[in-house]
Amino acid sequence: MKDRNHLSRVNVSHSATIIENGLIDIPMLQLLQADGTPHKDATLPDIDKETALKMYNTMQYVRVLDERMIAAQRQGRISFYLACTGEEASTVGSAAALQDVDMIMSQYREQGTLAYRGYTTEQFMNQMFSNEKEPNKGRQMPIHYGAKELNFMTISSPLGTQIPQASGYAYGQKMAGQEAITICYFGEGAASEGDFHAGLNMAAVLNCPVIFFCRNNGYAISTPAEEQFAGDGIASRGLGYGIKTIRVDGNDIMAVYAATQQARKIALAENCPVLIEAMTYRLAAHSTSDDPTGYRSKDEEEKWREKDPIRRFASWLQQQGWLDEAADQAHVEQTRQEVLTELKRVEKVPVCVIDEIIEDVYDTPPWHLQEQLRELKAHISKYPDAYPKTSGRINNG
Amino acid sequence: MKDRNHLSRVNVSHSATIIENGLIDIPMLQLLQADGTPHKDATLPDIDKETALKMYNTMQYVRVLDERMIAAQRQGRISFYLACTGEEASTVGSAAALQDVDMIMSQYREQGTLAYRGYTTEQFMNQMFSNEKEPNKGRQMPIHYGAKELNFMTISSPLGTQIPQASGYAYGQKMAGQEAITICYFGEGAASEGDFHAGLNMAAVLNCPVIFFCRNNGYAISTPAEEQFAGDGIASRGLGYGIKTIRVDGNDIMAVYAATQQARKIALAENCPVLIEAMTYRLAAHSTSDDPTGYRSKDEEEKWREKDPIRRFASWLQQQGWLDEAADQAHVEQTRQEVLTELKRVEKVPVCVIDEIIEDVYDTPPWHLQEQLRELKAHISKYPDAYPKTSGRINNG
Amino acid sequence: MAKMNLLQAINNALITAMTDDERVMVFGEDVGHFGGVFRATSNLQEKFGRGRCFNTPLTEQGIIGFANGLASQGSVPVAEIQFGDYIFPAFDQIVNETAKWRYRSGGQFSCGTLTIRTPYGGGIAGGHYHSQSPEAYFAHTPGLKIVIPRNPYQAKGLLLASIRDDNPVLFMEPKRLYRASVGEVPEEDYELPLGKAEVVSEGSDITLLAWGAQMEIIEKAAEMAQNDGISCEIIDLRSILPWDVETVCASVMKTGRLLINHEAPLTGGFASEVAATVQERCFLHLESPITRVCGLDTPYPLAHEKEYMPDHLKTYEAIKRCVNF
Amino acid sequence: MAKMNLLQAINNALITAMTDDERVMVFGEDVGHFGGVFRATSNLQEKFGRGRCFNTPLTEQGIIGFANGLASQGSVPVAEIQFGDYIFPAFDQIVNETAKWRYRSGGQFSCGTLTIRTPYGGGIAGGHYHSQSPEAYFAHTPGLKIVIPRNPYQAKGLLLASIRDDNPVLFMEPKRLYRASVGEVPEEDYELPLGKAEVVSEGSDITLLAWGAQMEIIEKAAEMAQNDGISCEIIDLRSILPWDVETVCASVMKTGRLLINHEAPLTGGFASEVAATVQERCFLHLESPITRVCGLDTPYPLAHEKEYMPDHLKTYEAIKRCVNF
Ligand SMILES: Cc1ncc(C[n+]2csc(CCOP(=O)(O)OP(=O)(O)O)c2C)c(N)n1
Ligand SMILES: Cc1ncc(C[n+]2csc(CCOP(=O)(O)OP(=O)(O)O)c2C)c(N)n1
Ligand SMILES: [Mg+2]
Ligand SMILES: [Mg+2]
Repeated sequence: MKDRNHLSRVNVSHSATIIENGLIDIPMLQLLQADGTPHKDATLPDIDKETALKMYNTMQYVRVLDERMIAAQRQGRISFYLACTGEEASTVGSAAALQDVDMIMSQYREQGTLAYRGYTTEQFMNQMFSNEKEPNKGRQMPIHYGAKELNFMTISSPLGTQIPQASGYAYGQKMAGQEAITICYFGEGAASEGDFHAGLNMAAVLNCPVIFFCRNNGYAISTPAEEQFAGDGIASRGLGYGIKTIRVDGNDIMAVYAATQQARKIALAENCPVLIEAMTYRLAAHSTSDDPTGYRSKDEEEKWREKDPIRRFASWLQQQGWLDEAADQAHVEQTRQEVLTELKRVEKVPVCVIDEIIEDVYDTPPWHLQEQLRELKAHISKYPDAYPKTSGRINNG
Repeated sequence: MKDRNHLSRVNVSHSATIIENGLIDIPMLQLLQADGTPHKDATLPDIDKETALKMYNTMQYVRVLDERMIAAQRQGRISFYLACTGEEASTVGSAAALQDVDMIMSQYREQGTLAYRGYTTEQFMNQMFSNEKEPNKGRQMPIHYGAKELNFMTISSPLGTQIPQASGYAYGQKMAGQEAITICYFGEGAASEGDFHAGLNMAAVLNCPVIFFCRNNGYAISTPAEEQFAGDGIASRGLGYGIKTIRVDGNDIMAVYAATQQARKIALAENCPVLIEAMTYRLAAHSTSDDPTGYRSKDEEEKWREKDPIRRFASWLQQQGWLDEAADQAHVEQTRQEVLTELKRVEKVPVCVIDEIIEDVYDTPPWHLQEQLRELKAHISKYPDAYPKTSGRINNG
Repeated sequence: MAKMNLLQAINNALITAMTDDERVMVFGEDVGHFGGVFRATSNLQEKFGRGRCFNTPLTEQGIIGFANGLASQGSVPVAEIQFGDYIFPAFDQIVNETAKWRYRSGGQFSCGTLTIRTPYGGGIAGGHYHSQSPEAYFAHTPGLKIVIPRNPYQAKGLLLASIRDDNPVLFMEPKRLYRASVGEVPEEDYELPLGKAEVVSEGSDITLLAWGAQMEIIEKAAEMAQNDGISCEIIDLRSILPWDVETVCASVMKTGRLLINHEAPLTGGFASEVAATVQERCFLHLESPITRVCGLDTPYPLAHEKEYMPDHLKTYEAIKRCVNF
Repeated sequence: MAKMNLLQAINNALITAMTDDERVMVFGEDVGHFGGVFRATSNLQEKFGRGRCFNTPLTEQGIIGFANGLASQGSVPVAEIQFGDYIFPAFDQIVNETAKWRYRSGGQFSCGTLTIRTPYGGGIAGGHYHSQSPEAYFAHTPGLKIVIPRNPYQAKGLLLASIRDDNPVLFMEPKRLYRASVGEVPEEDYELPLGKAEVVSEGSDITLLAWGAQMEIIEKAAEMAQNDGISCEIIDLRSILPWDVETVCASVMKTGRLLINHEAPLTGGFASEVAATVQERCFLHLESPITRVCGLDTPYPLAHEKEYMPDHLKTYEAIKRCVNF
């Protein structure tokens, strides 16, 4: 047995040194200025026109989707929605830096990531309407997306649970010898959960190739960041876990893209976690159930609206001569139409047949679930009007 | 509503800075050299002879207690024991820096703290023998001490739970306007629990006057610190929470005393938590159920035995001319005797009468517990030989 | 008396308790300035200051750990868990700590002053994680009390009693009644007893037992049954732990039949405890098997919520099966 | 065949599983180099490398969170929780995540490959926090399987079946039998069925049902009863979830009487589910109330452990009360 020495890294001092806030200053990577011009001393990541436009168009897509779905919720067509507005650069920019083989484990505000992976409007609508075409079979509330073929893990509402899970997933990828990593998204609020601590510490100790991507958007529902933590954001915790950490301007898609590319490279090459803290702002209400006027000022929101990540990237693209304003307008218009059309079409798709209620609890339904289903079907058949969503398609065979 | 800006502290940089291990170097406060001589540039805390000797004698007391109780466990007289050996400076030195009004919430290896507060040999024995004289009524295993009159919270086995509890306790002290703090002890292993994260973060945000005292003794049972975390010990986490943090040589009682005094002053004056990481080593087995030869070398242990905290303090006391070797020897001998005498006396004290089995579940036993007790007593009366500890004192009244 | 909905009754009870005893403190996620996502703690911070009503960081295990320590110190914490579905990260703090604190210390210390409030239950299109009814998970834990009100009047009286009871209480609020249930609530201070069921209406053929939001369901089913000439005795259990065996058994001795309804899945739900106890104590009086009308043994599904629920129709059918056994 | 104690049988099963399928990984606190505090994982790290058998940091919620992710990726995690008493920090990960993963994703993803091993139960002077039997806390959770062996032969066969079953399994090991229970165990690979109870011995007057370490207790009580001329049918439930209603009910139909014994506290224990179900399905066959012989409704006390336990004497007395009802 080799001797262990947990003091080997420690230096001795003879007067008490208090380690405290301000001791290190964690800078925030920003490549594009507010007007879209690169900072003079900044080196932009290599990016071709096609990728840049795909990123831009995805941002626009998500912005439009959010607007439409909030409207649909107001009209009572869907029960719930939760917007990404203001955080498109964080979600799309990080997605663009990944490979399709990488697993995405997200919190719930990352539809930009999902759209970039190729989730279609029809898929979004199916999920939002909880219908039978939805692979998750309509079992969860709107916005709990999941798509196995896109390596996008089905979202779960309990906050923070995906963090240690991502460490485990990444460990499995490593053990299976895959050239792939896991990215795990979460908010600065969720980072207060015990699971955050467990997940980051385990990833560091067990050398898991995972990117922890924290969207620090200033709020957890009504709770401002200053009532969430007293340290220097989430980035300052990385040091405590011995995790390489990058803080980035979450409204600067070029910075997010560059940081995530670098993080992915490190995670794969060194088999280790990397923490990214993206500083951004939740421009929308927390969700359609929330009204932010109860806890923050319009003024504050306005200041952030001026930092709109889409506008900043648009300016840069214009400077490259890559953005055709007419095409952009057309794309936005077309997305609006597409969302509307799909929404109208999809809201007529029925929910799953009642037989699905007992599927996927176990790999196959045990006898007691079969019995419960039999009784339920008999009951629905007796009172078809009371269960209109399913009674029309009862198969008592 | 005032505008909030979670970016106000953040500086911008234009090339990615990776924050990583080694960026800050957290020094370890050490005042006495291995031979007990103060470092040249060190300022020792004010300490009078009486206090110093009380500290020294408590260290010796605990060392002897540990030896005797391990022996008693080997002889089958008690079921379990867990020694503080090697960590006397951390536990006694911190206790000496507190006031009696301060609440102590400990893990389980802090009998030094308890002895310093005035817990007597008889009390130790009562607890170890789970008898009716023990205020906890013998309901928990040996070493789960608790003494309300000493402001020492009853110990609970689940690790880390006391950490957020200590934040809450301290918050209550502050709200009640008490000039008192809470100290919370835990091992570097327990610091991996989610409760650690919750407790430290809450204390920082809610301004709780609490000292988090981590005994980093290199092991959690068989798990070495290097498989517990990848950062720079536990101290490096303080920064992430915005908590003032001091690392100290846990085998140097003067350093521990000075650091804890300072921490208490800060906690009270600023209504805030302070984190202390004491670097030390568990010289004994984890507990009497453990055999460390399975996971660490004698050699490694030997290296640490040379850093014996008692010997170091003895040397310093000698240098002050405060230590009378004969008196010291007599004290050790007298402690041995006292422990032996009390042990013999106390092992004859019976356990609580059976009526106590339903007390303290609620403030008063509800009817169903009364019914269960009645049935139990009737049953014991029917089979008195099968329940020898309680059948002799059944009162069916 | 004033007309209040269930949320207003809760808010009123909190104001009453905080006015009466300055050791009472209310905290949890978003409960401070904003007054909670359901607004149960509206205006408390304004009225009583940030020290006594505050936001916590987003950590349920931390909230209850903190509350445990605060309670053991002698303060009177009323901690909110935003949804019953999110109480599980605090399971260890509740089951291993809160509940055992007094016992393990021989009564030297306790968390007796703690009250944990949490909204529970379905029927609001909340799916998997905004619909669960976790009472049975806690009912296996000696040392805890569990209380569930069915309307605003009960809510105020039971919450005040819970806060003042010297035992830790898990107070579960049926969230689909938050705004739907409206009734007269005395403005003055009053308490309703813990551990006591309430016979809501008397009957002779079968006893129907439920709690919280399901009370409406069994009342509706009882009406339907009455049209068939079946007379139902309706009991609101109100306290799940310790529960009122005496009242329930007295009723079953009279009616000879028992139906229990709860939203949580059947297997291991609290109806099983009631059935097990009642069959033992009323064995010779039972004229038909004790029947449980409960959620299916699946997670709580969104699209099939209506089908999943143990509604009045399922209850009505079960009443008939019982009576015609 | 070889003589093994229960620990050796577990160790042997783990070696068998890891040899057979290289996706199997074993981890938890102290399970690596040291082989676990009970030595159930001895030599696995040596045999299979640090990648497949390793220590984790000390965090139960992390261990199960990590295991969930690993399972969803397609690996086959066998996670150890050092004591059943310390499983509660992982309650959220187990109840809200492990159990619901497949359902919420419509079967796209699952934690089916996960097995959680944990020692449980009392009788070892462990007091409050080294004695609990938490099976009922989990039995209210659709999506989980819960399995408990009673001897080395069962342990190996059931553990191998649990690891290979495509559903998450909580495998609870009666720790007071770890070294005390010794028996013949085949060295080759074999599995015993999940969800199936075992009729250990037939009888005609009363059915005795238990699981794990309490099997010894009911067997001893049955012997005593036999001297009084009472013939007991003895059943080992083996799987708590889903449980074998058919076998239990068939037995009760025959004997007309049922006694259930478990160590966990009475209220809300799994015996309540069994009693509730059996009284419904066997109503007309029951000749006396179903009886539960269980732990008291208190935390687990050290000094009064003997008195707390539902031992053979209490069981024997209850058998007589049942038969003479
Ligand atoms: C365990 C748990 N507790 C509470 C909630 C309720 N909840 C949903 S979102 C939210 C705020 C999350 O804030 P943050 O992590 O910062 O993400 P953001 O909404 O800002 O993107 C809360 C408290 C939950 N879903 N899960
Ligand atoms: C929640 C929980 N998990 C596991 C255990 C079992 N256990 C007891 S002590 C221990 C190691 C603790 O190590 P550390 O915190 O470093 O303290 P030390 O023993 O070194 O003083 C473990 C794993 C426990 N008591 N509680
Ligand atoms: Mg946020
Ligand atoms: Mg340690």
